[in-house]
Amino acid sequence: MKLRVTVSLREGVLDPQGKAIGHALHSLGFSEVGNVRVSKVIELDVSGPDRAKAEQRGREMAEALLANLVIEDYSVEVSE
Amino acid sequence: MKLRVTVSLREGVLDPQGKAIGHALHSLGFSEVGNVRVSKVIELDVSGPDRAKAEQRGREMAEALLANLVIEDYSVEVSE
Amino acid sequence: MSGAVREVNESLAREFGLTAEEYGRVLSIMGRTPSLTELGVFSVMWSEHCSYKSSRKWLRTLPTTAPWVIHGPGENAGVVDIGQGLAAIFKMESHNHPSFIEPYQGAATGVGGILRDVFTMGARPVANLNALRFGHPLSPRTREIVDGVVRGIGGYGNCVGVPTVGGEVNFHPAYDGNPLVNAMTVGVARQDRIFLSAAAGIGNPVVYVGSKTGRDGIHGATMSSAEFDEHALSKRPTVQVGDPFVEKLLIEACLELMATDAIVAIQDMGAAGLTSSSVEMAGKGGVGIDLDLDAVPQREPGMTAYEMMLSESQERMLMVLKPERTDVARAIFEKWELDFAIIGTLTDTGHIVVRHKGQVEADIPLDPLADQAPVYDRPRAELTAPQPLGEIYDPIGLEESLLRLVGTPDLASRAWIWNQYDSTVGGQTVKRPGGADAAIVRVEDTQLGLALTTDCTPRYCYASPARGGAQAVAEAWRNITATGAQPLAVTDNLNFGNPEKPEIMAQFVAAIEGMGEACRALDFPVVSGNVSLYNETKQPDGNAIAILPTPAIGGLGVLEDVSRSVGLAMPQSGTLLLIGETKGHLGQSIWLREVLGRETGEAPEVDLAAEKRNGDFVRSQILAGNVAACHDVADGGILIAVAEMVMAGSSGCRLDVPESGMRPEAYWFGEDQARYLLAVEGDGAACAEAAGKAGVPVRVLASIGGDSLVLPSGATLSVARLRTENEAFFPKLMARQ
Amino acid sequence: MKAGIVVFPGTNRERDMAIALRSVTGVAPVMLWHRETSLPDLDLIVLPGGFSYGDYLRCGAMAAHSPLMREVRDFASAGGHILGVCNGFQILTETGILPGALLRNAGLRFLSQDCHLRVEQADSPFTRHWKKGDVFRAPLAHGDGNYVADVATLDRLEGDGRIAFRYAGSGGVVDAGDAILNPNGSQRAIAGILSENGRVCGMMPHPEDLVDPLMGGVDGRPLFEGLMEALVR
Ligand SMILES: Nc1ncnc2c1ncn2[C@@H]1O[C@H](COP(=O)(O)OP(=O)(O)O)[C@@H](O)[C@H]1O
Ligand SMILES: [Mg+2]
Repeated sequence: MKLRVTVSLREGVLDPQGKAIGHALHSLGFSEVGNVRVSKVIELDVSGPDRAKAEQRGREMAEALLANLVIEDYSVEVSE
Repeated sequence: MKLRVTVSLREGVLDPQGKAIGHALHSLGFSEVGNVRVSKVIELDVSGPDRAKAEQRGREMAEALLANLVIEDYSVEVSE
Repeated sequence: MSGAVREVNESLAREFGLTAEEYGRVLSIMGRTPSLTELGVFSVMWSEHCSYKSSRKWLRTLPTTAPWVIHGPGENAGVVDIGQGLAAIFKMESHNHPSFIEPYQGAATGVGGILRDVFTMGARPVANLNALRFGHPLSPRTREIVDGVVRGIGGYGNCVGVPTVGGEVNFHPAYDGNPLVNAMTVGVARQDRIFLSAAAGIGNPVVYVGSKTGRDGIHGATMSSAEFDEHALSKRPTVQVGDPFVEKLLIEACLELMATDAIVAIQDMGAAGLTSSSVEMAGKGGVGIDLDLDAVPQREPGMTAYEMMLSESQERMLMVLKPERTDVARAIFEKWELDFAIIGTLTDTGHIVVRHKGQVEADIPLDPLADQAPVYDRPRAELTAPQPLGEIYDPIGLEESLLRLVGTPDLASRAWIWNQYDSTVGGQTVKRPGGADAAIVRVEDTQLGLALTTDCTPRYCYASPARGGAQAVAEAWRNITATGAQPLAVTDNLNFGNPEKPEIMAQFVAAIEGMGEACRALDFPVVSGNVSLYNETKQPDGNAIAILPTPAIGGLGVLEDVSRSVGLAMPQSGTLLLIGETKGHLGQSIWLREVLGRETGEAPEVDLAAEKRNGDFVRSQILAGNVAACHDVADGGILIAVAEMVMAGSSGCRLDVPESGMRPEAYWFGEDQARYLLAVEGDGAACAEAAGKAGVPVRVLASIGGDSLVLPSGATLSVARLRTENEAFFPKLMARQ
Repeated sequence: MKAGIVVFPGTNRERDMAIALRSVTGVAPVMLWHRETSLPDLDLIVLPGGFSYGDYLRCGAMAAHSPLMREVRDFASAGGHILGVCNGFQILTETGILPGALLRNAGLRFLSQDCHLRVEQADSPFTRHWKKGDVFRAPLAHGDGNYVADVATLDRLEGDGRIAFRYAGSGGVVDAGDAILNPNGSQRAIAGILSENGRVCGMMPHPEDLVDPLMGGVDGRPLFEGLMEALVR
């Protein structure tokens, strides 16, 4: 099974990366670009039989390590 | 419209961050975790009428700036 | 009032941190119920952080002047004359609470804030230091906090390109729930190009530059209420995120503008952002100020006046410009791709008037806001004496003690930390971390050197706050002296618990008295600083435990000829001399704690006359070229100091047996003050004779050479063995999950 | 020798580089702002260290698109000499002037320490004052210095003698698998490489920060002395 944990900055938290990328895209002529946000996706191969359980474990991993809940939110998807 | 450009290290390029996360998850007791890969997701608000065009521009942004094709692959999704 | 769904009354004022009495004062100043924004302004300006209401009375007792002091406390940072028309500008500031909540960003924004205090005065920042106190190494969050704080300091400092050259680290359970992150920045400016914050010139434009304003860190302490304005405030982040890239641009843009004559006054937006910067600039200049918040660059839609006035978004500055020069300024900030907005003007009203969307959101008379700010003389308890020292015995012997001590958290090699800090950027770092008792940075294009250090021994301060305060100053002075530099001035960061507790207030006052005494005796005035109170950890039983009293001292000294400075690495040959008197003081020593497991006894005595005499002698010997290496004797006593020299120089020595009748552990690990080790050529007779003439106690301690430290017993410890013990702690701590 | 140093927003070692060049050549280099669209007459262009654009996307990625980089590329094609150090090396790989890429350090931490470099190719304008096999010390200070390229590229670099420097022990031992000897995990312990014509050099460590005995040594000087000799006219 594959877990996909997406970790992004909470709304309202400054995203210096996104800001800089937006700026760079503008100077390259991509003038249609507005707000840019950068997130991280962590894809994990996991063994185990059951989707619900895997998702639950994914949440536990996010809370324990993958996301910094003070400034980040996360979401978990299971596939395969 | 929203563009979502996912940039990940190419297969075969060692991902030290993924390795470290896998290691840390193991020591936290998540023994079911196998391979771990970390990617970047760049979400862009873009103006413009048409999905196909937006996707095309997304590819251009990826090739021009967002991904380094020597080591990275990318994919583009459009939503809304 | 837009955004305000809560009624302004005494209960809201208390939520904002004002007392009933203080709120009464607000009512009498305003002559009416204040608006929400006005209440916000009062509450932050009268907060402990901005008003120094518990500490002001005592800070005033510190010596702050000397012929070389150009600006003492009261400006963004202290300014001292370093010769050749140049000035060193420096300050230290805490970011303790944010670093506990979010270690990386808390520490990073701490570095960003102190950098701004320094370059806002016209200085190019040339060095950063950091004084860190963490909880017990085995406490649950310590590892994570150490990791985040170190990454954060490096992440910010490395990116802005200011070398991080020094600092200090302690571990103690008293910091478990409240680590201390004190950051210091030192900059250099021309004396005729120093910028102050007093606004002047009615009608002059007030200009905002840097990053956009978001809802970062608004009123963290007081904002528990999501009901305040449901949609806008529900997800209020109180953690500020730093953007060191923008800070770097801001430094360059400000320095470029400062080379013109456009600036009348300038001030960084630090704590309480737009509020404190505008109120302070206008207040200092005795003028009024009108702000138009519609012009403020905003990162998020729908921000209220209250939010904008209290936002602590990072990397922003406020300036008053000469009206005819605004275009020059705008062009510079546009070149650096930074926001630039005229957001107000100076007035003759003596009020701060804040407009937003066509409404007056605040109108406050500035004089009473400043003059009637509360000042407290808080009650103090009698200080309790430390526990008696107790019986001394040595269960393990010198060799085993030495190996244990060099590996203990408070003495272990800090290389794991400083190897994450860029210490060479700028190309002026003469002594990097670990190379000397104080870091040495050359002033570019001159032969001048700055000697920089931070010092405090919290366990002494806890046992005896007055001695501890004096010792912190004395050690900073000694560390500077040990490089050959002339100590000039200090900045401080006074970290204490809750001042409303009489025993904490007593610690605070005693520590300041000790500091003041040492500063006077050593001609080492305080030119800037910061106070951080309420550093306590809530226990499960509801009680709060205070940190150890931690008056961190940042010291600055100068060398006229930086090539004369010495480090602490043991040379290949010669003689090691001990300067200063050894009485074998084991109270509060590291040996006592690590070997007998006790934190008992008095802190060591600080004899300021001996400090001065011994230090002046050591400096004169260094400047005369008679000294190959010098190291002060501090934590862990003589044997630790010797081992540190041996490890730094990869060169050993054979210790002479002491003639004193003292217990060996007291002699070798006692922490008497005012002592130095000098490595000199040959048999050291000339230096010893000079010491005798100067009335300075001196004895030959060791002959230098070989690749081992040979103890009086004949036991031999190789450099490699010592290093292995010394370097193990941090990697092991950080490898643990 | 006329040298120019390109300054991007966020560059922070341009002053170090200027000091090093001036101290060796006696001539102050010119500073070139990234937005300029033409180059003055130059013998050497230096891309210095720092955090161009905060290095927020990938190190050097945004700087690679600066207007002046177009000129720098043309300068390279025309046979000009370019030195890229640290962020400058990253920018050179991002523009494709040099092959490969620089990833996060294997240990995932910023590294600031002295390292030793072994000279692998002494026949270049950058290395001519050393002999092959010489070892010198240089400070390094980076978070992303882990050199990677595909095997074919690595083999080609090796075969063509385009590896300028490798990380080594103070005695010259190279061991790419040893975290101490090869601190950032670079493939084949590569610390610096040359372009096909040998006139462009990219390297991670900072020879410019070790050109003055006061700062702890002069190990970095031969690079600049060699360049001055090669580019004198
Ligand atoms: N402990 C102290 N000793 C001496 N001066 C201090 C101390 N604490 C604060 N100051 C001075 O009081 C002024 C205001 O301090 P602070 O509010 O921390 O400055 P900022 O507005 O830059 O954050 C500064 O000039 C500072 O140097
Ligand atoms: Mg300030």
